[in-house]
Amino acid sequence: MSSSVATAPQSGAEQAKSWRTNRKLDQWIAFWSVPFFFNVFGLVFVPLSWMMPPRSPSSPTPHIVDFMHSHNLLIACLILTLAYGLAPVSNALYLVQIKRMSVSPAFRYSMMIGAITGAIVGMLFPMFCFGLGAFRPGYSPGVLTMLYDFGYLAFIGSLGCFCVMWMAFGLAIILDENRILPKWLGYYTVWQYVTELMAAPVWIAKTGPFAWNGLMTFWFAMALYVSWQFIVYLCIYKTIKNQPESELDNAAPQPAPAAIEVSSRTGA
Amino acid sequence: MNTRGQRILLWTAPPAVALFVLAYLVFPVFSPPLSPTLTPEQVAAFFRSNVTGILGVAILCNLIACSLVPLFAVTAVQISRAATSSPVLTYAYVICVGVGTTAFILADYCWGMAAFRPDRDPQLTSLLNDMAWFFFIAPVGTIMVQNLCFALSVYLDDRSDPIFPRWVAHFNVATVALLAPSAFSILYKSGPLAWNGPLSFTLRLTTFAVYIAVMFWALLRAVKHQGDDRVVLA
Amino acid sequence: MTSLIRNPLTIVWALLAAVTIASSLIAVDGGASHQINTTVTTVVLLIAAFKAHLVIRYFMEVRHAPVWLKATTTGWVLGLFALLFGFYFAAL
Amino acid sequence: MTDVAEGSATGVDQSQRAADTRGHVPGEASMWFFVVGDLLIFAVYFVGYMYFRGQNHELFLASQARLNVDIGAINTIVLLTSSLFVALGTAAARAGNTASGLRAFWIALAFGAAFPILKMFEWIPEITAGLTPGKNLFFMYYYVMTGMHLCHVALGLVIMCFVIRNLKTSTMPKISFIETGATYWHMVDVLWLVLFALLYLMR
Repeated sequence: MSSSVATAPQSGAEQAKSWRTNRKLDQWIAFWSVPFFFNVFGLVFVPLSWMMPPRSPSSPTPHIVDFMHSHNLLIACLILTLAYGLAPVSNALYLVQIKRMSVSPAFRYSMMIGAITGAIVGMLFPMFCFGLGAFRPGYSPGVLTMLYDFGYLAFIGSLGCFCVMWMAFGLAIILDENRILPKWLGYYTVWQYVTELMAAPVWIAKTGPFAWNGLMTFWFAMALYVSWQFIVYLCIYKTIKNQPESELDNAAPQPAPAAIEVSSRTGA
Repeated sequence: MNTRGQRILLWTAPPAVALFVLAYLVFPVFSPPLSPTLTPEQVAAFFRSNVTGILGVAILCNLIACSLVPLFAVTAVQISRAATSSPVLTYAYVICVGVGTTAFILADYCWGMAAFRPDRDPQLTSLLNDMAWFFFIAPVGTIMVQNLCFALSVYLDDRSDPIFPRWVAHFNVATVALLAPSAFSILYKSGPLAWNGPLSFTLRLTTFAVYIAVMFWALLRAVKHQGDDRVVLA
Repeated sequence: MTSLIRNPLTIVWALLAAVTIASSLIAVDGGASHQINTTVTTVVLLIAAFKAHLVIRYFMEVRHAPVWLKATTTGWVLGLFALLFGFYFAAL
Repeated sequence: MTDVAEGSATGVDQSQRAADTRGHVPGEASMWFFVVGDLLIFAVYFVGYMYFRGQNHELFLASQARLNVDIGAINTIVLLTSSLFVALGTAAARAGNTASGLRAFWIALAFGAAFPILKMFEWIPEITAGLTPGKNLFFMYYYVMTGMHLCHVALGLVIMCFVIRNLKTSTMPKISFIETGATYWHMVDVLWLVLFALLYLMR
């Protein structure tokens, strides 16, 4: 958490002035916490616990039991428990941009509710399923297999809340008339929505390309998702950077003095 | 826009807190907190002999689970008043409240479910109990970010007459440090960091209680001073 | 009415409908025994590629579009069917 | 990426100014970003299907034999006809003939709406006969691909309703919006043509 705050000066330094006086400091701190969070997320899931790439749904019970007993799952669970609060911050960044658009507040409210439900069913709950298995080695293989299934299915097969999030986000971009984010990003987000549809068969298939570790449902969807997420953050970065200072919330209440301040700042 | 609505919402907090204290005092699982080292059979026996108390508190908490939300909602309004460039902190705060509250509800469900059919396979009762403790003690990530968002909004608020005194922000940062240890209850089954240990259980609940009290006071004061000040609606 | 019939779009549609029926008949007659049948597959896939090309060119009006769009869509059709044929024949 | 974004800025004006000039991108240029992307996503599915089919020809052939080719062929004709009327309607609207454009879009909508209904006549007997997505890999591909396509059809029908409303209510219909909707609908058509060949016809 502290390192997320510590990265903030970078963005300030880029602007070649004291970061403390940057009027968009709140947005920059929130912005730079996101790469930090996603790196932690990736490190925990892949090299630390090898939860990802997903293990096979049809692996034999002894393998599942061995995996569910690995101590690293507990450490992964601990790190995520400490860091998962940053996921709402990343969603808050989208919401801020939707607020600047010419669309109804209903879009950001839908997205907000999607973000709340998504963080629980897509992150906290599956995480704890894995953690619980490792926490008490005495569970019977039946219970461990259930936790394993529950964890992976909730993690990869949680669809609806993300559907509503990306739908609201994509539609807001497409309908927006203030040109806050580029139109093609809206259409790109609709693809992202399609990847959620693609993941639905994980609830049925136990082997092959449609299982939760399959070529189509995991690898292909993941390739689309990761590139999308990356590009969205580049766009968000650009749009925060390009937001004129006169449009900022903290410039509005005192129009006259703020205008002077802004002009003196940009001059310096 | 006057602040009567905010004050009404704020004053729903004391009765809610009273109910939470009552729930805490009569909850058999907390007196003393169940040890993580119990075997599934011991846990099942415990639930069999305390059905009434556990179910009663589970029902009560099911009803009052969200009753601190108005307090957090008023906090969100006050965060959005701070002179920051965007509502990003308000949004992050609101989402965090939603996630944290849901985690608490899930904990309550798990305990209720374990007591609903106490003659279930002990393995499953024990699993429900473990899951409930996980959801109750461990997920501090959101409340930490929540308090950091609040603190940040106070620090970044450079108006001459600040909404909150600086020390409230310092206090929020301190609670982050004090709450963090309970995440480690995932790793330990005994000692101070286990879920019934002084750091994970006592410190966490005490910090939370003090935090609610301080925030209640600070919010009352902030709302009183808000007067006719414009409320930025997120 | 005559203008509708002489319209190039209608002619394209008639062609598309005709080859659709033709390819269905080829598949049902030629592949009735449900054995691997490379002739049927080749004909049917070529017809599909041709139909996709026609729809893109005429209905989607890529005919009049800039070169980059023509290249992208034609590349899609050619690349997709090349891969489909490749994987089909490689696995025989 | 930036090219596409800039293209969208000019695309709207351009389409209204000179619709028939050479080098005209139908509809909003950013919409083509979506269309090409969607074509690529489906292409990955098609190629994946062909690869896994190659692993187990017998299973795929035997499962394919249980599909209803007749409804598939009828649905192809239905979509093609719908596409034809969308294309005619777009041309009419562009030529300023709003009334006949509107009529063409109504006919297109009727044909388009027939597609999901026919699809249900196909799916429901299959599912009740036990041919569910969990039966084997062929049926998984079949339901996932036709299901995803059906979602596209549903979205296309919604877009078509908006196009009709646009033609009905405004004296100066937005040609670029009509073209955008039409492009999307034709894309749905193209995807079905390939799906039909892969799932129903090839041996």
